[in-house]
Amino acid sequence: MSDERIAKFEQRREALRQMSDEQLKARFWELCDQVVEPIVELARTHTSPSIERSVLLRMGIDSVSSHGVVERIHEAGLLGKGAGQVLLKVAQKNGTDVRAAAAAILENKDVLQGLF
Amino acid sequence: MSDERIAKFEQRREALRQMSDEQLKARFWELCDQVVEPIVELARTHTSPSIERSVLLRMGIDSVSSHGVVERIHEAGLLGKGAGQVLLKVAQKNGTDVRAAAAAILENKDVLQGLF
Amino acid sequence: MTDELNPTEKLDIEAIMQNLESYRPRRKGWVWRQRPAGGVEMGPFHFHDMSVPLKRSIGLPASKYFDFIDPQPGCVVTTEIASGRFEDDIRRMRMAAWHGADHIMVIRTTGQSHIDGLMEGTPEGTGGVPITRKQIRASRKVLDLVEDEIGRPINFHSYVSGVAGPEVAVLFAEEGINGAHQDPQYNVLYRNVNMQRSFVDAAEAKKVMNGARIFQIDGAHNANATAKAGWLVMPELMVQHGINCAFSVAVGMDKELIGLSTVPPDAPPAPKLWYDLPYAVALRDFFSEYKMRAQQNTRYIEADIEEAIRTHTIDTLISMLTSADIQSTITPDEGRNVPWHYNNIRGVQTVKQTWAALDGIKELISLKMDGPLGEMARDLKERAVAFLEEIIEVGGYFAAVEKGFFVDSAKYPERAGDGIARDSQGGVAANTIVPRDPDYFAPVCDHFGENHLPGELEKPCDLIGGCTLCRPEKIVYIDELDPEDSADRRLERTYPYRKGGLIRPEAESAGDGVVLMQFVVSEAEEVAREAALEIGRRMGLADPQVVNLMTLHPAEGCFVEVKGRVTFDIKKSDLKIPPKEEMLPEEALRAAVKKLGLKVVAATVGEDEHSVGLREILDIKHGGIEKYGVKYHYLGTSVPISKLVDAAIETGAHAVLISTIISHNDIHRAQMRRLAEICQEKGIRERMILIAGGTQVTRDMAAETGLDATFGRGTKGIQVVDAMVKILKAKGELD
Amino acid sequence: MTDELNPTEKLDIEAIMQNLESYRPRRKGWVWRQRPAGGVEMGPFHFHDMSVPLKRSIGLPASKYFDFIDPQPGCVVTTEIASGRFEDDIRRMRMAAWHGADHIMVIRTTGQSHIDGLMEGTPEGTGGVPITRKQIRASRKVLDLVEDEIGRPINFHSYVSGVAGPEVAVLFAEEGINGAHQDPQYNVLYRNVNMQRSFVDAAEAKKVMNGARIFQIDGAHNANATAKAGWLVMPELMVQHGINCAFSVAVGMDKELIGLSTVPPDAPPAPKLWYDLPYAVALRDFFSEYKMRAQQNTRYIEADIEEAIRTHTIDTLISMLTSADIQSTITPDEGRNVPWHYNNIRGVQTVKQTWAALDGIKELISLKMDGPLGEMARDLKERAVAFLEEIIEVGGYFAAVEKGFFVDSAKYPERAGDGIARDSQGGVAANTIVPRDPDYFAPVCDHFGENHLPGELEKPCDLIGGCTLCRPEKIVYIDELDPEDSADRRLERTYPYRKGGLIRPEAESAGDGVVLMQFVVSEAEEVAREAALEIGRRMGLADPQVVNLMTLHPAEGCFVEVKGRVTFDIKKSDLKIPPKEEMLPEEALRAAVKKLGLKVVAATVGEDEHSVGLREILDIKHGGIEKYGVKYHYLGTSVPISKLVDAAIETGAHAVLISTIISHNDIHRAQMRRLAEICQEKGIRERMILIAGGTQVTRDMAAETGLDATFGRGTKGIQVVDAMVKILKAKGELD
Repeated sequence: MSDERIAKFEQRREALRQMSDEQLKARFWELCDQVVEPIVELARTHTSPSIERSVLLRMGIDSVSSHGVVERIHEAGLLGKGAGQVLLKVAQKNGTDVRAAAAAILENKDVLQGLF
Repeated sequence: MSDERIAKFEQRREALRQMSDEQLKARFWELCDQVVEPIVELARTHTSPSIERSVLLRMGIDSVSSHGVVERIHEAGLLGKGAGQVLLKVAQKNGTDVRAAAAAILENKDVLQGLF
Repeated sequence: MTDELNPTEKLDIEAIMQNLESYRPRRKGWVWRQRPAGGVEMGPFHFHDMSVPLKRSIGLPASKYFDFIDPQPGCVVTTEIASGRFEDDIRRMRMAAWHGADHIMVIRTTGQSHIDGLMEGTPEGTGGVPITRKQIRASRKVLDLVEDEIGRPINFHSYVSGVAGPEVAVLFAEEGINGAHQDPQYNVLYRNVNMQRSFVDAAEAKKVMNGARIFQIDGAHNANATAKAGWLVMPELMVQHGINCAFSVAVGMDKELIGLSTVPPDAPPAPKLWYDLPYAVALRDFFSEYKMRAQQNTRYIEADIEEAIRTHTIDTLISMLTSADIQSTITPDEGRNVPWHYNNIRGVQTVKQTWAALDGIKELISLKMDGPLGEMARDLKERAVAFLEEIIEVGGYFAAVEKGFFVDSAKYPERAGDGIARDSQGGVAANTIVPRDPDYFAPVCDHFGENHLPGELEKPCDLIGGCTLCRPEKIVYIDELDPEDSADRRLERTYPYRKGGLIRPEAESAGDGVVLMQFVVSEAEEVAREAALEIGRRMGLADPQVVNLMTLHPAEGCFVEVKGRVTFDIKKSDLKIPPKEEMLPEEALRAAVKKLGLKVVAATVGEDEHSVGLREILDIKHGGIEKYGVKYHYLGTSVPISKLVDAAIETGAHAVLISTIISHNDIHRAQMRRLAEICQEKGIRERMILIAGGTQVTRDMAAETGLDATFGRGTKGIQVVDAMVKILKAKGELD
Repeated sequence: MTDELNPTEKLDIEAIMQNLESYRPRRKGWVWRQRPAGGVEMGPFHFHDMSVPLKRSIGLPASKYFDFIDPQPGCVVTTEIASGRFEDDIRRMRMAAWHGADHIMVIRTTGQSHIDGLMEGTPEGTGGVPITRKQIRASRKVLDLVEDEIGRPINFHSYVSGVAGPEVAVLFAEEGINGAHQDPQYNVLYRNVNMQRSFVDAAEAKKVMNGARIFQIDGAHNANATAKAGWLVMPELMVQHGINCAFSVAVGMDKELIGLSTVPPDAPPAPKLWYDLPYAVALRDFFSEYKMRAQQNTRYIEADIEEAIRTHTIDTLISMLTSADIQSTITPDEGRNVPWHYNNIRGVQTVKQTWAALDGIKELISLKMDGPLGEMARDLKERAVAFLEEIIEVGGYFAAVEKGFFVDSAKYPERAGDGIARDSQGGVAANTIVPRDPDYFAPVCDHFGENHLPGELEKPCDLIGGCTLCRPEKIVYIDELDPEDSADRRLERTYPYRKGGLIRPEAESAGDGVVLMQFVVSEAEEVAREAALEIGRRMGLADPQVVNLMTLHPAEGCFVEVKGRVTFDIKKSDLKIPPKEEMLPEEALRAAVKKLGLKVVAATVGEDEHSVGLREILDIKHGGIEKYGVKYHYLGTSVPISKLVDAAIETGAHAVLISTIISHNDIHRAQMRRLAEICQEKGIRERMILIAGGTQVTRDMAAETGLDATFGRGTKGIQVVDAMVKILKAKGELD
């Protein structure tokens, strides 16, 4: 395998030798973009506990609460909705602001039932 | 005076500007040789106590003795003959080797009388 | 009061800690140095590569010869601080800023990258500080004050990595952090964070950083720090840089906010330039659109401070031969302990001194691209491209990591098989990413990816009446979670050394008592090591340790460095501080000199040909005594004292000034005593003022040598005139 | 016995002093390094600018990463030694030679240049040693032995100046001195020796030196050392070099024996390269036929060791960008005291390290002659020529000196008026030259000038049956003139520290007790200085002195260095020296491993991503334990200890190997203890061998942490195998 790889490299090298410095540089960036493209797509379509906590932070929830809240939401299988959306829904349901909503979720995760 | 010097320098500089790097370098060494020539001549035609002591050292006289011997010879006004020559003359006169001659001079500087 | 710092007063840390809950940073985003197009004029010199000087700063020791200029490099200069106690870090930040650092990087405590969430308060860390809102807010507050003190913006920097990246990014955006490391590859390769989680989080973090104009530095330099042979890993380094740059741009980061963390990978005795210059050239070619954060080598730094400084001087040369937007510095003691205060300063000085020494180098020197340099650079670029092609061939980045493509110690395409392979389904926080539902949304700014906000909104956060990035007052400040493990507690313990009038030497933190001893033990290594420890114990050091040992000769002896702690305190009030001379007003001096027609004789005595120092004390054009009307007779150098005294008598001088620089075997003292003796012998001691000066002379030597006054380094002519006039007044010869 | 040195034994100085009366140097004349045309292969590298490696030497600390190579620069490397006691100097010469110095320059005692004759014996000197026949013969004898020890010729060097020049030259020629300073201008300007005497003597001295192939170095660098503004004196420096070169050639010296002593005149914060590179280029153009002895800057060296080392690194860069036949080194402590042993070594390392770092630089970089560099170089050359023209205009060299042309601090043609003017009829030894009579003669070889020898002679000395230059047996050896002021007396006093089993730290001379302390005092300069002295006193230092103080911040504190003497002795016999491990033969190890099928698990533990060290212990290709048949299971980095122990149990391993590099707050110790604890808890401590290693780990930590063995820096796999086998034998699991 290793020898194969080296042989393959030599072929590639042959092709690259033909390129000007500009072409080689363009090729480098074209390949970098190609390598990251699927990863960017993954990121675009997924979220994570940390991302959702960072959303709650931006909504004015303290770090300790947002940690617990996201945990509850995750357990309730609602992280795919976005913790921010969930929090807003709870706030609307309880007629409170988002901080009170966060407190409510921490107090009793049942408030997360039947939101969607 | 200072302004004069600066003006003079500017003239010189003008002339030097015309020279190639090679010519400038040649000029530098030509001037260096010119500066040292009279000093070399001075050295060629003069001697000093240290030079004469260095001659005696080379003749096998120890540093302490050669110091005294050259002093005696200097006092006797014979340094212009060369301490080595004087020492040889004394050795011949006394039928001894040069070290004994050196000792003799240190013992009694009168041996330096009437050598020339 | 803490709205302005007084350069002659220590930071009042207790005051800094007040009202943090309401403190807001004065700005967000990164700031570059101002670099005048026409260069900078300083003292007798014109500089080509320097930035606008500081309002206040401390120059290199040799600056005293050049009107105390302190030229500041055109690039931003970094110092990394990692004591573990932020209340000590902030003191060091102030020191570093005064020596020219405007990029302060705070290292995180070990393990924070695996903490799934934010930390709060000010607990003590190891090898760094826990990065918390309180800690960065207090630090930023101090830096805002220091900016005014020195007259230049300071960039504050930390790390957006680990499994809480997005939250840390938001924290940094909220608190006005100016720069941060962010590189998902770092998490994967060195922190074993699950690769999918790491990249998904990174996208969000980078978007947030971009919104706050936080400058990003990648983590590729770690591949060098862990590689076994620096000169072999270069193609991979370019690939790692390329992946983070491409990913950052793809998720919306502006290129001017993206920097490469690049290290000249090698160190002597390896032929460093031969390998590192072609690499630096190749990198700057491929990455011409990005910023260069030039780091100094740590991979091959041992316990020898001087060796580290030489290598870092060469690293800085390479930056100047190519380019550096940011020049980072490595504390030269990093090879042996957590950096000590003065080694942060030494690191900054290495850059400052090299930058001044090589100012204008690109106008004097050019790179030979036709030849080995160009060929080696091209070779590296081709290997990097081939590396990327193979990544795609095996199925992309995740597949490549699983196959151990990265941090392999051989030169691509060779493989040593010691690369770091990670399982795409494994690692910390594996299987924690969640697909976004079709109706997913997040009502905040700077959020990356799918976001199906309801209705028409100008800004996403309109939905909640503004997010913390738009309305800072919404930020929730948490003070402490564990009051027992807090800065307040630690400050109580160090109070005596900061405000209580006690003094104890320190290296890292207030009153830690750490000192370093250096000496030669004329024995072989094994014996020298034990002897050194015993010497430390005999001198009263607590837990002495040998931190460095260099064999001078296998049998003749070793140079040994021992660190340890002193356990005693010194009462500041017990110290006798020589009073600062209250000088007479210049006019009074001129008048007195005129009245008496003050006359002196002066010479450098002994077998001593140094003339500069004395001439500066004498000559009018150096602000010497002549400037105040004193007539002087200068006898030159290597003057016998008796001859000088005779001259004083002949010319009827009021005073004799001697300069004595050479001080081997205390001959400077001997000369000074001799002067007093001869004047006694000649019976003129009473009417003659006797003054001596020299680099090794101190104010208090007058008494022991029987002279009227003695002066050391940096003395000015007016001080000498002042002394003479005062002595004459004391004698009643002047009123 | 002193016909060969044992690298593990100290110089037996008493033995060296035996039979000196009959000792003859093994050769005369200067020796250059051998520089293979094709370059030098060392370890993994090809070097372009290096010379043949040494048989024995001590490499840079980082050489451990590169097969311990110690590449030797292509140029001769100088170290200057000036302790004042030659019996200490010779120990230091040996140390310096082992680090790469092959040009040992011995500084003369202050004032010897005014002694009208030779000195004899071994009296103590100040700032150097009295140069005598006994001293140089003993030193040369040591160097001859050291040459064999390291495998390279060593050049021994001193000064042929002052009023006894010709005699000193003869002494050097007789005793095989290889290099010497000789420059009549130095006598005139800096020693105030009468100018006529100085030049007349110089002619003879140079002739004698030429005969013995002694390499000559001039004294022009002194103009730089005394000039107030280094960047202004360059035209004059070229003139001084030119005069000595022209004069030397005119009196019969071969050009290849003539070297310029040239210093890059400036230092940062001045833009050093901007001024010093054009000067270096101009000088090497005019003086292309002569050798360059590149000196490092001393003019602007302060008490800061690191600052000096940076400047000297740049000085060395300038040598490599232009040329240097000899690269001299300046001890970085020269700004604060008589050089200490280890600072000679640091000076040599600065050159060695920079030379390796920049190897091949001329193939990678070129000088831009079209532009400021070329213009500035040309300007300097024109000014130098104009300077010479003015000398001739005013009546020649003597007249110019009388008018103060030289060592003026302004840039020619400007004049600051502070030049050193000398009276051609005055100075030391004025009116002592004598015209040679028409029949003057001197019956010896290498005599300059008029010499009217009688009759036909092949050699002048045939007249006396050979002079000492032809028949060394004629040399008269004087042992001591004052036995009380002699090396023998001093050696009696230092005997206990050399051979008597007592140890005392030293800096300059055997058992001088000098140590240096470094620490931070968190106070302003005035307070810090006094506090530092008090700290020194509290630690028991005799006459503590502050040798360096750097303000870190005007209020936050200062870095202070205090030197002082310890007054206690340590009995070597009281020290407990950890025994050197007696290792089992490799074959026995392989057999034992095989017999048991020895298996281990290994990982780097804690939040620690360092993998290199452990991999080198494990992998076969680094001579790791695998090479001896041990099977290992490597779990990677940042591995939790419990996970590692579980793996050990699952795989039925005999041993657990942990690597822990990060050592902040002793977490390496913590990890080690944790390993022992967990194994206790799991009840496998008895059957499991526990081993830890790391850069901050030491052999003696095993006991305190409850492990079986611990290893530090530079451990090899075989040592680990050896330890495991021994433990198994001790447990009776192997016989």
